Amino acid sequence: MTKETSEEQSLFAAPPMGEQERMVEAVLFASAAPVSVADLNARMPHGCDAAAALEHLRKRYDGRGVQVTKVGEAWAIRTASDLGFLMQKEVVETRKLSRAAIETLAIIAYHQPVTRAEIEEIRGVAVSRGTVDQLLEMEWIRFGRRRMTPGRPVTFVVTGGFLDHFGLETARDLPGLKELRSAGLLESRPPSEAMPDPHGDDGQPELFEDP
Amino acid sequence: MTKETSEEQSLFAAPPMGEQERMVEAVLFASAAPVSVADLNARMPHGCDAAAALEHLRKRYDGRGVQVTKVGEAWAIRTASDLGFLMQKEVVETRKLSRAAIETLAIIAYHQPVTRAEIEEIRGVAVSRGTVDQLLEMEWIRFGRRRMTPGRPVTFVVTGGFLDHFGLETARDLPGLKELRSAGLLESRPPSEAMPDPHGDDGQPELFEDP
Amino acid sequence: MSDATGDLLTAISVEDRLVAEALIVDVDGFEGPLDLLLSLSRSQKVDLRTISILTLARQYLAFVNKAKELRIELAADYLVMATWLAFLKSRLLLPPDPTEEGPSGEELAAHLAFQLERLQAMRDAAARLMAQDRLGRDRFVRGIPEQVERVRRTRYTATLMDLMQGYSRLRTRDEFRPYAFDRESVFTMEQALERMRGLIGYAGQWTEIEAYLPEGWGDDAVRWRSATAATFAASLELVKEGKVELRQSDMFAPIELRRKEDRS
Repeated sequence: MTKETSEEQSLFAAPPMGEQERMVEAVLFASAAPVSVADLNARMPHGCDAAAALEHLRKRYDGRGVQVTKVGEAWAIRTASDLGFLMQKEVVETRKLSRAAIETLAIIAYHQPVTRAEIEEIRGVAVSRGTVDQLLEMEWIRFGRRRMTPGRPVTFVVTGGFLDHFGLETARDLPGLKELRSAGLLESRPPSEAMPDPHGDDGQPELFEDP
Repeated sequence: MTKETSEEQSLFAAPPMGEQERMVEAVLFASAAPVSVADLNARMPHGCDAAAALEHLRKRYDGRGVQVTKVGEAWAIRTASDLGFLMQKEVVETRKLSRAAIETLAIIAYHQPVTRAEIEEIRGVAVSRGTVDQLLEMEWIRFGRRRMTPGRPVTFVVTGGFLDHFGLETARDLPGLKELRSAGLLESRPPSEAMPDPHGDDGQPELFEDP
Repeated sequence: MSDATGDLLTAISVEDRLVAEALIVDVDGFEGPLDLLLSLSRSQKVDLRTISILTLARQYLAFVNKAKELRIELAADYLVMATWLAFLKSRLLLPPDPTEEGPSGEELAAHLAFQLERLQAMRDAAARLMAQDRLGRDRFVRGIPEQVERVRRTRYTATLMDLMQGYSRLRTRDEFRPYAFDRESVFTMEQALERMRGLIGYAGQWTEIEAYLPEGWGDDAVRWRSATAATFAASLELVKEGKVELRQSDMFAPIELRRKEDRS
């Protein structure tokens, strides 16, 4: 639908913004998984503007016991993190991740898209199949585009589920990302080495792919 | 705990009511089952008054997309009943009306008001209840006046919705047999003169009732 | 113990030997040589950027030797790293050979320092990531999610054409019968031919073919048209048979017919 028709239709049909806000509220409350703006628009009556309603709703829940949070391109309601102590009953014991899995996850998150060889280069040891499988199974990582280098190796990127779990809006919000980048620690070579262009032909495309 | 000690402790320890409300909100949101006031009090810090916080929360959600509702002796957050439609994803399938339904509809349109017996006489077969129900449900036909004959049978007439759908101003705009013939819609040779004009005086009472 | 081993051991400082001994107990706890190097580097208590790779190499080699001394099996990659560090150590200690190709000892050392710093940075990042407000620990999802119900709704439709066709079908069903030509007003060529064969013998003179129309067919326009056509067609047939001649004096003038004289 083009912007024009959406506006045109909204003149006739779209419910008032307050109603749209209620609808977004109901849908987000009902869903355990984040809901995309497109999905919201599809479920709401014709002419609704879910993105605008979300903005209103987010403000309304500012400081409340539950929060309207953005997860990638989707939205979800989550309890405020300072109230986690009330939820002892709800804590689901997740499988304890091994140190290898945690490090591999962090490397994927900070270096994505990243190949298995690059992860091994950073950790200095082979990445076991089980570690990658576990992260894939948890839906915290997924396959990204193939690297356009010999052998066309697959890359790994983090998922919306990862962002949701760690309370991040986008992968750019990873803690300490800026510092790591400016320290040159997300490159494959030390900055002091006289490399003409660290982003050049070392096979690493832009740090983050478009979602 | 007596009322006195609870009040005494609240002077020191209980969080402000706004905080308590946040807590109730988070717990109700995250719990897998409705939560009783006793359970809320047990989970909240010492000196909290879950019942009062609940009352505040209930008012806060008044008119919102979700409601704080009592389920038996416990409390839960539920979708506002008027927004239940958002929890349904409608898949609309368009299908052609059955031949029986089209013929029945045509007879009603050309002969209205018409009784079931008359429809059956014209079609030469019994009219199934399902066919009439379907047309009634589609709001293309409705009940007309009862015929003033023995048994006072109900009659059927077409509706404004029918006229809308077929782009007619009145049922009189339906093409007559002669026009159908000239349009090549008749499958066999011209009918004999004995054939009544559908709009003519063929023994029906007033052809069209007032809407 | 051989002399060679003894020489090497004396080259290792007491401090390095203590470090190696402390680590040796934990050899299974390391995730490979890089992890071990990172642990060793902590003994230097300096920023990883200013670490002495030479010291680190010495400590690592001491560790490997100690392990050998204690007959502890080390994985191959630990030994590969030992070989590489021994090479690096020699590069760092000897004056650079201008004929030597490839990166200098300093460059190799810088890269190793970078690798260690990067691994440490990733470990710190992993720890910070795990300390985020996590779902299911600090933040919680809806406890009673509602299922989105899929409702299949069928919408029936029909067009005006469907309606009219349906009605026509009904109203014409009674009159419908198998196709049969209605002969009531039709005079066939066969009939005309039969009639003319009987009359042709008398046609010695030019006669308009209209005269051959059957009786009573000239009044009704439809019957007249049919009879005229059939008679004309029958005349042509007779011409073809060589029985009659036809002539027409002018356009639209009456067509005349007479018996053809038998020449034989």
